[in-house]
Amino acid sequence: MAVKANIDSGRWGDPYLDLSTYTADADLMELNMGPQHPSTHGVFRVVLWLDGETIVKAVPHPGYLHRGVEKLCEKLTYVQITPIVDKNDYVAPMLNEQAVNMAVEQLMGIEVPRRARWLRTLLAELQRVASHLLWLGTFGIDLGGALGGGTSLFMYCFRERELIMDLFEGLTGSRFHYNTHTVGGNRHDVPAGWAEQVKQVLTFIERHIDEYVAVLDHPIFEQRTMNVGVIDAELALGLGLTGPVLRASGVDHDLRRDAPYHAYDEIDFKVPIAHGGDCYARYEVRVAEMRESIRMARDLIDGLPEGPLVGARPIKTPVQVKIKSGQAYVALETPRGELGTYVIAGGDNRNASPYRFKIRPPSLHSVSALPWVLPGHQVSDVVAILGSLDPIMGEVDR
Amino acid sequence: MTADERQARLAAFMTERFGVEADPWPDGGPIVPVEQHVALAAALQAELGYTLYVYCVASHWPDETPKGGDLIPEHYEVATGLRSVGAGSHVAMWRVSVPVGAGVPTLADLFAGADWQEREQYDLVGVVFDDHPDLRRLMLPEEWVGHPLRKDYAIETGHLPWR
Amino acid sequence: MAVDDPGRSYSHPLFDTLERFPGLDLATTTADKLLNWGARNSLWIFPMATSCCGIEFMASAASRVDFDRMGSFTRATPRQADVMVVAGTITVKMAPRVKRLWDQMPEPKWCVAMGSCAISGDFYRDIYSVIPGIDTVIPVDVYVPGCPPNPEALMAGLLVLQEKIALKTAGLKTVPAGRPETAKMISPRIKRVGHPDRMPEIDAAQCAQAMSLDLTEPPDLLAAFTAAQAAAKAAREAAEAAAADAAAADEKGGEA
Amino acid sequence: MNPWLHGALYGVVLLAVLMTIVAWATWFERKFAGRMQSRMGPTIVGWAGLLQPISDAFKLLQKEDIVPARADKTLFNLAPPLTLFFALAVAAVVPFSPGLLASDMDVGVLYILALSGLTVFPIWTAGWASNNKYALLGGMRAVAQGISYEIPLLMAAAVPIVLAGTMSLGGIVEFQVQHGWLIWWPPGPGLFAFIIFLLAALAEGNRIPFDIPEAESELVSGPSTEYTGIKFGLFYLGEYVHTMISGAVMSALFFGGWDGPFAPGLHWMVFKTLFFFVVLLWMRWSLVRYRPDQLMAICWKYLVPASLVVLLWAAVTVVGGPA
Repeated sequence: MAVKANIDSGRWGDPYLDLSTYTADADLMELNMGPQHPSTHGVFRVVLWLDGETIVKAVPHPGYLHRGVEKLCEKLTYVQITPIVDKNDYVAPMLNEQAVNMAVEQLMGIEVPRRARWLRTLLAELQRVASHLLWLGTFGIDLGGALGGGTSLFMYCFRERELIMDLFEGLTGSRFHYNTHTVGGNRHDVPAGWAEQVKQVLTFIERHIDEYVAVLDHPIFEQRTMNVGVIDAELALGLGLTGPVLRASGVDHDLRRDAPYHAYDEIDFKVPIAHGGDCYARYEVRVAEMRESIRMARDLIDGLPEGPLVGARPIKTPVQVKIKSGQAYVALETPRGELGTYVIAGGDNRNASPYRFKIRPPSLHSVSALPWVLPGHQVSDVVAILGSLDPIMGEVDR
Repeated sequence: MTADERQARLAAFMTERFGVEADPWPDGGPIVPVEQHVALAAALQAELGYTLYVYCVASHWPDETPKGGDLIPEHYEVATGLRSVGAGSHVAMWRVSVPVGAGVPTLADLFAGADWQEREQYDLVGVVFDDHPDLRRLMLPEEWVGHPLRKDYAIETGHLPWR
Repeated sequence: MAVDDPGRSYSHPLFDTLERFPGLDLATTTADKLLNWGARNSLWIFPMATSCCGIEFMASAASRVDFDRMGSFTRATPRQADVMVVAGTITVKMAPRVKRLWDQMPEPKWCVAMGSCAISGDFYRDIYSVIPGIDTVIPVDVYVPGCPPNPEALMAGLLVLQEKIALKTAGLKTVPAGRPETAKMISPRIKRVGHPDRMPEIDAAQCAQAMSLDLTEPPDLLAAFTAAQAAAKAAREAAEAAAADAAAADEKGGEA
Repeated sequence: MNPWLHGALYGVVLLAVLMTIVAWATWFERKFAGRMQSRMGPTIVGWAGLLQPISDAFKLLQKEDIVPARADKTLFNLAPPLTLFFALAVAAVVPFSPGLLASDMDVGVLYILALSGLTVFPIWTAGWASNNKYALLGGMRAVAQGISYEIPLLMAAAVPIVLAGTMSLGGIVEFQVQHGWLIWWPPGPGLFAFIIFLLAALAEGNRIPFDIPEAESELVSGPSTEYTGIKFGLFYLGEYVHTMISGAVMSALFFGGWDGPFAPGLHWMVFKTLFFFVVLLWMRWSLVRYRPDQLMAICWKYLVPASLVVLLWAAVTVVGGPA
C-alpha cells in the first residue's frame, strides 16, 4: 500500500512501469549495460530504457556470479564454511568469516575469549578502512574514467590499501582470503612488532585521507554527486538498505553501536551520518567512517588485552562442531551494511553441516535500490549512483 | 529501549493480537498462520516501529517421518525478519509454513525490498509468492529448470553445453 | 606473428596484399620478427574480472606492481584488446557472454586464466551454476594459479605469455597450454577446447548459444553427449583390455 | 618557389615531424600519468620505455580488421582516416617560425575554425556507422558538444582577429611580436578570450573534463568502441594531433607564437606548443568529467554570453582604447 502510494505520487521511480503507457517524443532506446562493462563493479547488468539520455525505466539483472554458495555450505561442515564465505564479499573477507563464526558460536553457546573479541574488532575496523579505500578509488574511476583524474585517485587509494593488505599478510600469511577466524576464537596471534606496524600504517593513511578529500574538493565532483541518486529514509528502510547508504539518508542506525557485538560495547566511537541521501552524502559518510575507524583501530591496538585466543575447549576437528537443531540469525556491520547469517542447524554429515544456510547480503539490498532511484536520471548518473552504493557482486549473487 | 525490552513487548503484542504462544519462544521466531503474514508485518511496521526490512529465508522440507511420529508432509518454510532502527535495535522474526504448491502472500506492497528478496527465494527454493508484482527468476537464467536449493536438487546438476 | 603464418584465419588488408606477391617472402619473414616484438611488448588487456581475482587484477594495475611498465594497460572494449584475462569464477549465465566477447576480440589474441576458479572452477566446480574452468569454453594460453594469485603472479603470467609469443617466431609450437589432468582430479564432463575427446557438437552449441544468449539445454545434444560418453568409455575399456592382452602375451613370450 | 611544391614538401616534412612528436607524446603521457599516480609508467620496452610507441604501432598494424556485420562499411572505414585528416589539415596554417608554414592564408583563423568544426563529423560518422548503441550515444554527444562549443570557440578566436586586425595566423603573430602578446596587451580581453578558448578547445578536443563522447566509464569507448587495430590507432593519433595542434593554435593566437628571447623562433613555438600539451595532460589526469547536460549548461549559460562580452570589450578597446 505504502509502496504503491509513493510510486503514484512520483516520490520514487516506478520499477513496474508499463512502457506501452509511456509516451515519448521519439522511440525509446533500450540500452544494455553489462554484464561486462567498465563500471558495473563486476558482472552486473542493467537494462535501461532511454528517452533521449533520460532514463525512463531500469531493470537490473544480477546473478552473473551466482556460485551456489548456499547450496555448497549445506554440504560442508561449519568449520569448512569459513574459507568459502571469504569469497562472498571479497573486499571485506574478514567480516564474512566473523559473521558465519558468530552464528555458529551463538547456536553452540560458545563464549569467545576477550582477546579474540578485541582482535576481531581490530581486524574488522582495519578491513573497513581497506574496503572504503577501494570504494573511493573505484568511485573515482566511475566519475573520471579509466583515462582521467579518477584513475589518479584510484592509484592513491590502492597504494594505501596495499599497506593494510601487508598487515593482514603479516598476521595470517595470506593477502586476500585469510581464514583466520574459527569457531570460538581466532587462529593467528599477533606477531612481534605488528602493533607498531599497524600504528605506522594508520598514521600514514590518516594523513593521506586529507589528500583524497582535497583531490575531490572541486565543483565538478560536487556537481556530479550532489542531488544525484537521492534515496529518502523511507525508501532506504523499506528496501532494507543498511550501513553507510542508510546513514547517508539520515537514519542514525549502526549495529556496532545499537546491537553491540565483539568489543564494540567496550570502546568509544561516533557514528557519522549525513542527511542528503545523495551520492555526495554517501561519500561524506564513508570518508568520515574511515577516519573514525582509524581512530578506533588505534585504541584497539593499544588496549588489546592479554589472554588466550581460543576458548578452553578449542575446536580441533570439523566434526566437533555439531548442532542438532535450532535456527539463528546473527548480523554484524560490514562496510556495506548489515551482513546477516541465517542458519538452520541439523543437516548432513551427522549434524556437522547446516540444513539451510542463508547469507543476508547488504549489497543485494543496495543494488535493489536501482530501479527505484534511476528513473529520471541521465545515463552518466548510472555509474555515479551504482558506484556510490558500493555493491560487491560476489555478495550480491553469492 | 533495550533489545530485551523490545523482545518482551513484541512477545506480548504477538500473543495479544495474533494468538501466538509467548512461551516457549522458539529460535527463528514463532510459526504464524499464512493468512496473518501480511497483517503481522503491517502491524509491526506501523505500530511497533520495525521499519527496516531485513531478510526473507525460505527453506524446503521434504516428506519426513520422525522416529515414533507421524509423517510430516513436504512443505516450505518462509522466515521473515524486520528490524527496529536505532538504539537497542532488535529483529522481529517469524515463520510461515506452506505446503508445496500453495503460495505465500507477498510483502512487496509494504516493503520495497521484499520484491527482490522474494524473487530470489522463488528462484532458488521455489516458493511462490502470491500477488507479487514481478515474480521472475533473479539469480539464474530465465531458461533454467528446477530450483537448486530444494533438497531434491543434486548440487552437481549439469547444464549442457556449458557444464 | 601473422605474415608467414599459413594458418592465418582472419583477413588483414596489409598481409592479404603482401601475400599476393610471392617475392616478398623474405621481407615479410624479417618483418615478422618486428611484428612479433611489437605484439608481445604491447599486450593490451581486456579484463574479464568477475570476482575476487578482479580485485587483485586491479592491484596489479595499481602503483605497486603496475603492468604499465611492460606496456600493458586495460581497454574496456574487446575490439582493442590482445589479451583476455579471465579473473574470477565464470558461471553458466556468464559463460556465453565470455565466449561472445572472446569472439569479438581481433586476432591475434591470447587468454590468461587467472586464479583457480578460472582454471578449474576451484571448489565451486561441482556446483550447478559454475563452469569447471574457462578452458572448456575458450582456449587458454597461460594459467596463473592462486586464490587469488598475487599481483606479482599475474605479472609473471604475462611475462610467460610474452615468452610464448616469442616462441612463435622461432618456429616452435605454441598450442594452448592445456591443464594437466591428474588422476586425482575428476575431469570435467566437458573437455577443454582442443582436447581430442571434445565433441564438435559442444563447440557448435556453445557458439550458437553465445550468439542467441538463449540458455535452454539442447535436448538432442544431451542424448548425443551421453551416447558419446558411453562410446568413449567402451573404447577406453577395449584399449585397456587389448593392452592387458598384449602384456600377457609378452609375459608368455618371455617365459618361452 | 612554386606554392604547390612548397606546400607538398612542407606537408611531408611536417607530417613526419608531427607524427614522431605525437608518437612520443603518447609515451610522455604515460610516463607523466605514471609519475602523477606514483607509478613508473613504461620502463621495460627500450630505455625508459622509449620504444613503447613503436611497439604499440606494430601491434596495432597486425591486428585483425573487423567490420561489424551490420555496420555501414563505407562510412565505418572512412571515419578514422577522416579524423586524422581534419586534425592534420589544421597544421597547414600554423606558423612555426617566420615563413615556416605550408600556406599563409589570409583567412587562416577562419580556416582553422571551419576545420575544427568539421572534426565532429568523422566522430559522428563512426558512431553511427558502427551499429553499436554506445558508439551511437557517443556520436550524438559529440555532435551536441561540437556544435555548442563551436560558438564560444569562434567568438574567442575572433578577439585576436579584432585586436590584430588580420585573419592570417602569421599576421597575428607578427602583430604580437611588434605590440606584445595578446594575452597581456591590451589588458583584459585577451586573457579572458584565452580562458574561453582553452575551455572550448578542451571540449572540441574531447579532453577531460569534457570528454563525454568517449567517457570510458559510461560508454565503454564511445564512437571508437567497434574499431580494431590500426583504425583505432588512427583515432588515437587523431586525438593527440588535435590536442597538439590546439596547443600550437593557442600559442599562436595569444602567446606570441615564435616570439621569445635568446632562442630561434621555432624553438619557442615548439616549446609553447608542448607546454600547452602538458597543461592539457595535467588537467586530464587530475579532474573528473562533467555530465552531458552540465556541459551544455556551461556552454550556453556562461561561455557564450561571456564570449560575447569579451568580443565587445575587444572591439571597444580597438576603437578607443590603449591599442
